[in-house]
Amino acid sequence: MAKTDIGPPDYRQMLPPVVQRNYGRWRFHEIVRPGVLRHVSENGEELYTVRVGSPRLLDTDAIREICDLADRYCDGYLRFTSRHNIEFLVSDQSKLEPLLQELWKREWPVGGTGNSISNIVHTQGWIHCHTPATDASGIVKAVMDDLYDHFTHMDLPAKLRISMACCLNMCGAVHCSDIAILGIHRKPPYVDKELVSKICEIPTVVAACPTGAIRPNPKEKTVEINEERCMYCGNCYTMCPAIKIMNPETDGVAIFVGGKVSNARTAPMFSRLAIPFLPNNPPRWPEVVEAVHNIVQVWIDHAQKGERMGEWIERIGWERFFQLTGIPFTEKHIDDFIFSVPTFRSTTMFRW
Amino acid sequence: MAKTDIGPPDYRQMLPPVVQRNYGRWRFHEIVRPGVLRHVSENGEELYTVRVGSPRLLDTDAIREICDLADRYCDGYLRFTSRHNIEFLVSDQSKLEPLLQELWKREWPVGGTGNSISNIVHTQGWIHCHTPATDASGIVKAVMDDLYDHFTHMDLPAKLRISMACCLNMCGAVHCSDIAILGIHRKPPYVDKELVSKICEIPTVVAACPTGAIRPNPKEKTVEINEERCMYCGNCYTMCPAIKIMNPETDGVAIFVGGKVSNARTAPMFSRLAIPFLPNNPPRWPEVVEAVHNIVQVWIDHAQKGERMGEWIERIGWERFFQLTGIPFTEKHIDDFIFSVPTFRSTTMFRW
Amino acid sequence: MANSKTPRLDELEKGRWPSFVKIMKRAAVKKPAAGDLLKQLELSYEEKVGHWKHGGIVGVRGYGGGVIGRYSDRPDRFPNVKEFHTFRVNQPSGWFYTSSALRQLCDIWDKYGSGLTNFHGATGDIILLGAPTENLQPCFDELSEHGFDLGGSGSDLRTPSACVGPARCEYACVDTLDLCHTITQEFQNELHRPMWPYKFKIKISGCPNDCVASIARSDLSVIGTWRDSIQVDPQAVAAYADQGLDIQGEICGKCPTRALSWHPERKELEIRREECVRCMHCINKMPKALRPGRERGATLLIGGKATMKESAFLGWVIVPFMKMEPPYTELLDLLRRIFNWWDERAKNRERIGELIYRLGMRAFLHDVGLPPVPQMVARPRANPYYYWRPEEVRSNG
Amino acid sequence: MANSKTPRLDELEKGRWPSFVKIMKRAAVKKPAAGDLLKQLELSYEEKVGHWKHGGIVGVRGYGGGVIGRYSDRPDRFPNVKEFHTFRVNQPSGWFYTSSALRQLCDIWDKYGSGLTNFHGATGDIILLGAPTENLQPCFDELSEHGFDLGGSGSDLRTPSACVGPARCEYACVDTLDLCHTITQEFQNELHRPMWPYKFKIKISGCPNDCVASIARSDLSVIGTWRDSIQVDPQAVAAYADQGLDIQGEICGKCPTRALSWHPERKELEIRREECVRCMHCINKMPKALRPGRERGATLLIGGKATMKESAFLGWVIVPFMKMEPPYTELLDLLRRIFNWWDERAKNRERIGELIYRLGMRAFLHDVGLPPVPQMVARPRANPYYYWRPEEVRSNG
Amino acid sequence: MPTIQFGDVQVEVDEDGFVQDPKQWTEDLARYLAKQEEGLDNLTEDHWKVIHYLRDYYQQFGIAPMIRKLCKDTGFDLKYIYELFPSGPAKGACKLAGLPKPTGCV
Amino acid sequence: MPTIQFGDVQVEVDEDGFVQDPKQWTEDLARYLAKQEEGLDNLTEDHWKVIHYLRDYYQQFGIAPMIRKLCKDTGFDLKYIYELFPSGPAKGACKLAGLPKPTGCV
Ligand code: SRM
Ligand code: SRM
Ligand code: SRM
Ligand code: SRM
Ligand code: SF4
Ligand code: SF4
Ligand code: SF4
Ligand code: SF4
Ligand code: SF4
Ligand code: SF4
Ligand code: SF4
Ligand code: SF4
Repeated sequence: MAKTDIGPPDYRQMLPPVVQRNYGRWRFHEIVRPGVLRHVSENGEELYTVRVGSPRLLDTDAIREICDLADRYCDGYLRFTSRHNIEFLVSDQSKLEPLLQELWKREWPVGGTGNSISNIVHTQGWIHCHTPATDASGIVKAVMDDLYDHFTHMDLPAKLRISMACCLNMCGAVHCSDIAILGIHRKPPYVDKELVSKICEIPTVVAACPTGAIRPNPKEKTVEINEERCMYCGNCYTMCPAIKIMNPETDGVAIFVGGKVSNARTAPMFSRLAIPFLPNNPPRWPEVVEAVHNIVQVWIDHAQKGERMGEWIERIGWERFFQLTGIPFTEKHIDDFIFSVPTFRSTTMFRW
Repeated sequence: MAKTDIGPPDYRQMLPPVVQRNYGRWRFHEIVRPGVLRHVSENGEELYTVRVGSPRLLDTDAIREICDLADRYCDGYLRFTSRHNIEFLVSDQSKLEPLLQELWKREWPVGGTGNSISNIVHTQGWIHCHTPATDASGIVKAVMDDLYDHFTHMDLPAKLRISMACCLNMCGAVHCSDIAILGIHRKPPYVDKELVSKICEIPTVVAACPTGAIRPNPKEKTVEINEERCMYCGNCYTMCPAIKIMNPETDGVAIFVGGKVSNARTAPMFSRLAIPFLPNNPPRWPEVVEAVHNIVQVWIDHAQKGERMGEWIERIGWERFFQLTGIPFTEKHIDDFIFSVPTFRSTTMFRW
Repeated sequence: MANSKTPRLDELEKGRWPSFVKIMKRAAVKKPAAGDLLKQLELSYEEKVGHWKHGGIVGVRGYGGGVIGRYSDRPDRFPNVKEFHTFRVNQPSGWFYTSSALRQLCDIWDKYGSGLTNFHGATGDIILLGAPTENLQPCFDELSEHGFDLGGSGSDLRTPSACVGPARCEYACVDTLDLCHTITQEFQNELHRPMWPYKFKIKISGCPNDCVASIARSDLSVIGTWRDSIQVDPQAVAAYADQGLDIQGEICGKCPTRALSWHPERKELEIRREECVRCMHCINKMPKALRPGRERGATLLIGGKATMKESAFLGWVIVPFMKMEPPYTELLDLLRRIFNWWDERAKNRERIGELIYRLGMRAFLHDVGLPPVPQMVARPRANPYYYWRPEEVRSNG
Repeated sequence: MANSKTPRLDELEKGRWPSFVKIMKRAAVKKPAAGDLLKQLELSYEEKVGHWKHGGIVGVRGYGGGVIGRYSDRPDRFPNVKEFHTFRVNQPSGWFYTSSALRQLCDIWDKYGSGLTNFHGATGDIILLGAPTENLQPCFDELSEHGFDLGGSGSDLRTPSACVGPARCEYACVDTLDLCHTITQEFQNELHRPMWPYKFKIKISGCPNDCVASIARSDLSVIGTWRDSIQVDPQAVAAYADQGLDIQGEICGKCPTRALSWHPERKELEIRREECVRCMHCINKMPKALRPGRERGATLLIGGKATMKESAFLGWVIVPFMKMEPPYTELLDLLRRIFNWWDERAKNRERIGELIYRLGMRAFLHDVGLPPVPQMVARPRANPYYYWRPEEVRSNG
Repeated sequence: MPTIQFGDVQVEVDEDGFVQDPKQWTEDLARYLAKQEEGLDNLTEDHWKVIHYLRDYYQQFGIAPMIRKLCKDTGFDLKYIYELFPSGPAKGACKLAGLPKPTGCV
Repeated sequence: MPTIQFGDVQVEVDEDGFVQDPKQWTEDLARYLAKQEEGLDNLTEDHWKVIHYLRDYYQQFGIAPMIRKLCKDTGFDLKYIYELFPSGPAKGACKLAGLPKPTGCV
């Protein structure tokens, strides 16, 4: 039997020698060009990092390809980032240019640093998950194709972080992204009552509902859904296979905007609803691509230097954001969940 | 039988001629000296207003005294303000100085304009109400005696609006005041069970509790209070005479700060807990007087010109407010009611 | 002093602020009720506890509200305040009075009551403090005869109030006094005969300075505002600068949206109209030079209230702009729809703000027929729990 | 193209961003499972709906988590993905690898699985996408033999992760990698054997830039910070100015607390230490001139999570500053108390943030023994509903 | 506590004249209170309809109905109820019906 | 749906081997599953203690107990439960006890 509880490999074995030597002793960095960082340590040693966009879904051949490059240019060391980009760690400056050349030839995009869009954090979608309202990889590919130049150039007012989650579980943690793409359902789930009574824990299903839309029906040992109250989150489905929520006709995508995570300048913020629904239109989701493009472009055109999406919107006001982007404001934008009250406008200050 | 539904007297009959002539045609005003406003109309007419502090509790003799003054100096016209001050409406400038002289002789304080403290909006307390945790008039008198010079001088960084309510019903609407003085209970109410069953509507009592601390006891037709959950608001008492909440030993006063109502510069804000408890110490509540004095003084010493209490605190941060005032921060300051979450600190930005 | 009957209260005769104790003592000379009130209050000061019994439900014929019943819990010691009910008398709009009207009130109150009053109550009424049950009806009859009527109490429309407005303020964007009077007259039945789940308060301020604190203290708050540009008198601006006002620092620097630029060379103040959120700050600081725009009306906000029981709410914008001109039909109609919506759905003692929180702003706006606009929210929802009307989902396929 | 079996997915081979479809196609050549996955995905693209069955509970001996079970709902058409379970393999701290470690993984995965992976999962694990049930145990055995272990899944401690930290970042105020590794090792049992009410996530960032988004994505967020003054290299500041950086506008003007003053005459940057809230902005813009202070440690925040079910929370400060040095006893002890507190009280599937919201921050702090400090709140409560411990009321008399 | 004596029954009432023990209510008591409190010499069918409605509702739910409900279920508008009971539904009708004194919001 | 056949009973199970109709559970079935799924040749007293505890709890509350509760009420620590059921409480013990498949958080 296998050893258990050994834990992950010790990171120390994975660090390139230049890092081991300068661990905790870096002094500053600069962005040499889009996708290339230069870190300088206290004793003057240098480390070049080349950041490469990745689709995240990699086959073993792709990984071996990356390993080959690392062997050739980085003494066999590399890392991945918290947004799933690949980082080649070049300690020998002379190898930088050849690596970039080779990446260019192999069509690996170099970028994602500074005031650019980085990789879209995303999720499984139809590739592997059982609850998605849309696919993840396809939308990400289509959107990144469209925004490609903003990955390889640092021409944005500030960093732009897009995330994508294929259902309300939000494994892509889209809730604090400059732009969030979120798969949503729009119809209350169908309950296979007989099956519920057999294979589901009814109290668990009832407790799962954020809006209290599920009543137990103890007589028939099943549950009933109050369709007026259901907000289609799918949490009951997660708890019970006898509940169906996926619907090819009515599932689709919502766009949230203006979130951020860093504490730089302004506190972290949630992303907020911009577009309640866009249709699922595979393979390239043109409506989603266009909507994201529009928001990014309006931001580029109006934001001040250094202003993240949410900082910009908070400065100009949400009423102006809707006006500038041409996105219609609807009753759906008005919160009616637990913490709704603090989102209401309790002042006469607003723009026309 | 009396006529009903006639409504209040028509305000038009109450307006001095100068107001009737210039109704809606005022062009600007200035504060001639503390307590004296000069309004100038489009056609150049002038109206002097003399604002006089009032204890609000007036006997008919006091009203007649005011009427005499109005007759003598204002052609018989006067008004009261939304904060219960008296305003003499002087249309003849030559009568201004004599009026001020006479007010001075009669010891009516003139002030409350501009960057001063105005009258303390307050409530009935032990004078007339059945639910108070403290008296109102006594505290108001003691605090105003202390802050008197800030009423008659405009020497504050900005307006200072203090309100006082003798129980959580907050008839003084203290919830948006620069400084709020609030009577509070600190022990769960005592339930006279037998009486409850006779004279109270049990469902109403149960529904009254903001924290869900009241369970019906259908067997004995009474109610029970979960003492861990009770926050002593007294709402159950309001609904049911068989519940007792007043307690001479443990009732007292809390201080909230930093609220405002106007939309000038910043949106309206709630007052927030500064001091959870000060004892009921009649007749002059020295602890309360001292606490208010301290807060006002620290504000004066540190605020920028034009900064209301809440604006100042929001600029310097609440952690600094507690530090500067020397008020201890306790678990009570941390919200645990409905909208607690948005009051938590969700950023690493704070001062030490 | 040593054998004063009110040694504690006597302490409150000291100090410079007018003393309510002096006033009560004077009243006590004329009125036994005032005397007993003073003594009962002294007892409260001694024991640190109130001495009024719970509740009391008294009134005058034909009305369900307007009188607050109150009984002493020590009628043995203070027989003259055994019954000590108060009237809420509806004030004239803006709290303007002639001395003769006030004297009339005094005469009536000396006849039937304790001679003590509050000018005014926190809602805005004239409070006549303390009369025995048997005097209620005759006192009311005489008040009514002299043109006074009662204000609200109980689960009804509470007495509306308004800032001084156009009567004496250059900032007024709506005729607060007329509007307040009109609403009060229009809803006399709702004001006098409690019929609703709980109280409903209306307050009207002429501009965003909100001098009646309507946003915090009324279920429906009406606040004057404007849609066009602030009116500027350039000469007067220059004059302020000449007098040494720090326009850059004190005015432009505190404009919440940085809508103002000061050009010291030209002594010119530039206002970017589309950025101005009409906070009043610059106008407040330079009343001789700046005025609200010409296209005036009001913002309506709903739900303001104090802390009990779902916590305090500030009013929420539901109509960013409404013209406010007599006969105010649009507003009165909207009020009726709002009353009705609330009345049909609320639980007992549920303020409208609490009901909207419970059922969702969406439901409220939809049912009373107000279109959603971004001015209603500080920011849109951060959660994905929003409702799709079945017809929408069908059509969106 | 016309008779491609995946005409829809083929569209996603176009465009400049690396194509996952190309990758899947390549894998399909070697692995029937990858081929069937591609075809099933094409079906999803055609029908706009997923084709995986609900749930699946599979695993390896001795562990309760680490494998996500998945079954196709069309095993008739896609027999090779009938069973298509994924491994979550615990990444090394900071996602550093040697090529040989990666190759080893690839070899194992080619042997037992589909050859498809995610580098990485959203929590930070290496995701090995798709293996049949019978391969799970042997695959795990081999992973383990080569030094890899599984990450978390289910109601357990989830795989902690950390930003690159001191390994390559000059801003790191704590040793994120070491801390992450230590925590992971310390709580192996909690990570592999679900025993709690729900998942618990820990993420560690070296400074307030929070490059692992820990404040939004972890139940316990550790963020490096400092207590003393930012370290300034005056020459380097002047150099930035000389190079044309607009220090007044871009740095001082955007400091959230206006803690910075720029004196262009002297080319001097003044930092009012007590006003600085350590947002990192000025340091980010002038990394050659400014550095975090010397007295370093971390701020701890609790409760961060996504939207389900009581809505999303950002982490809440519970410890403004804690020294972070091996063996991290204070932190590990606190973690144990936190786990325990939550485990004893939470309902099924209640994240710790939701539990704290339900029971109140007061209860949490009290029970785990953390003193209340104003740094925990953006602002104090605005309501008067606070609790008095009976002993306090007695002593205050 | 004041009491009222009518016939040979002693009924405890509070200062406002509300019956303290709901069990003591009888139709006679209602008639007596009608005279004493509302100056009504006799109670019409409509009076009884309101009184019985209030009692039934109270017995079923333990609370007095909201005014809207009272009007809807009796079919009387509020003005008419004030005609029937000049002191209004709370102080007038509820008192005659022997319900506990309405509290709170006054 | 796959089925398992043991003796003359046909029992429907899902892909993971969880019994679909809880009513079909018998002690024999548990023994059979123990062998098939966990490789356990015989079930000790402690095994049965856990199994019966799970069934009782499920019958009473309609849900599986939380792990903490399971450990507390059986007196076994989690490590020991993994020794008893190598696949763990959910995949192992619950399955043998014939409970519905634990869902969700995986
Ligand atoms: C490599 C990585 C850490 C890791 O362990 O993997 C990283 C590395 C650096 N970050 Fe970061 N950040 C990384 C994810 C993040 C995230 C997390 C995320 O995006 O999910 C954030 C929070 C984003 C947000 O607020 O929503 C983040 C917010 C920052 C910021 C603050 C940006 C802001 O102004 O709001 C800085 C400062 C700066 O860029 O000036 C920063 C700065 C840096 C520096 C300059 C730090 C340094 O001195 O080495 C590194 C290079 C930045 C660059 O790309 O220009 N890093 N950084 C992550 C790269 C992700 C990627 O592939 O794009
Ligand atoms: C008389 C009165 C209206 C009435 O109908 O009774 C009134 C009258 C004026 N107010 Fe007011 N305000 C009156 C209550 C209020 C209130 C309500 C309250 O305090 O409960 C507020 C909101 C306070 C708050 O935000 O908490 C209020 C916030 C203002 C402001 C905004 C102050 C700020 O900067 O936040 C101004 C503008 C200013 O003073 O520059 C203002 C300005 C004015 C002006 C200058 C308007 C004018 O041009 O005539 C009047 C004289 C102000 C002065 O006293 O210096 N008035 N004013 C009220 C006097 C109350 C008193 O006796 O003190
Ligand atoms: C007289 C007055 C205080 C004063 O000294 O001025 C007053 C006095 C009482 N209020 Fe009030 N309220 C008075 C203005 C207010 C205000 C302020 C306002 O209207 O702007 C508020 C806060 C604003 C609001 O409505 O939210 C207020 C919020 C309450 C509440 C809590 C309501 C809530 O929803 O939170 C109660 C409790 C209740 O209604 O059962 C209450 C209840 C009461 C009662 C009837 C006591 C009770 O529990 O039944 C008090 C009678 C005292 C007495 O014996 O005379 N009173 N009450 C004010 C009315 C005078 C007038 O008509 O002008
Ligand atoms: C694989 C992964 C997405 C990805 O493509 O990267 C993932 C996949 C699933 N997540 Fe997740 N979550 C993943 C990271 C997250 C994150 C992000 C994070 O950890 O930073 C979140 C949001 C942060 C958070 O925890 O709040 C997340 C929030 C959820 C939730 C909602 C939890 C909540 O309290 O709101 C669920 C639902 C549940 O637990 O029942 C969920 C459930 C699921 C399940 C198990 C589906 C389910 O309903 O049972 C998904 C399995 C997909 C599959 O078949 O492979 N997943 N999940 C991520 C884990 C990979 C890894 O270990 O590295
Ligand atoms: S976001 Fe939803 S659909 Fe997507 S991987 Fe997570 S749980 Fe599955
Ligand atoms: S989908 Fe979500 S909101 Fe709808 S019933 Fe299920 S759990 Fe409730
Ligand atoms: S605040 Fe409370 S005690 Fe004071 S008057 Fe209002 S209800 Fe009475
Ligand atoms: S005093 Fe308030 S919190 Fe306490 S039981 Fe009564 S209603 Fe509930
Ligand atoms: S609210 Fe505006 S209009 Fe009314 S008195 Fe105050 S400043 Fe004047
Ligand atoms: S009114 Fe307020 S927002 Fe408008 S310009 Fe003046 S200060 Fe700025
Ligand atoms: S969080 Fe801070 S320490 Fe960690 S990588 Fe980002 S900038 Fe560097
Ligand atoms: S770190 Fe942030 S708060 Fe501190 S001085 Fe720099 S910009 Fe200002």
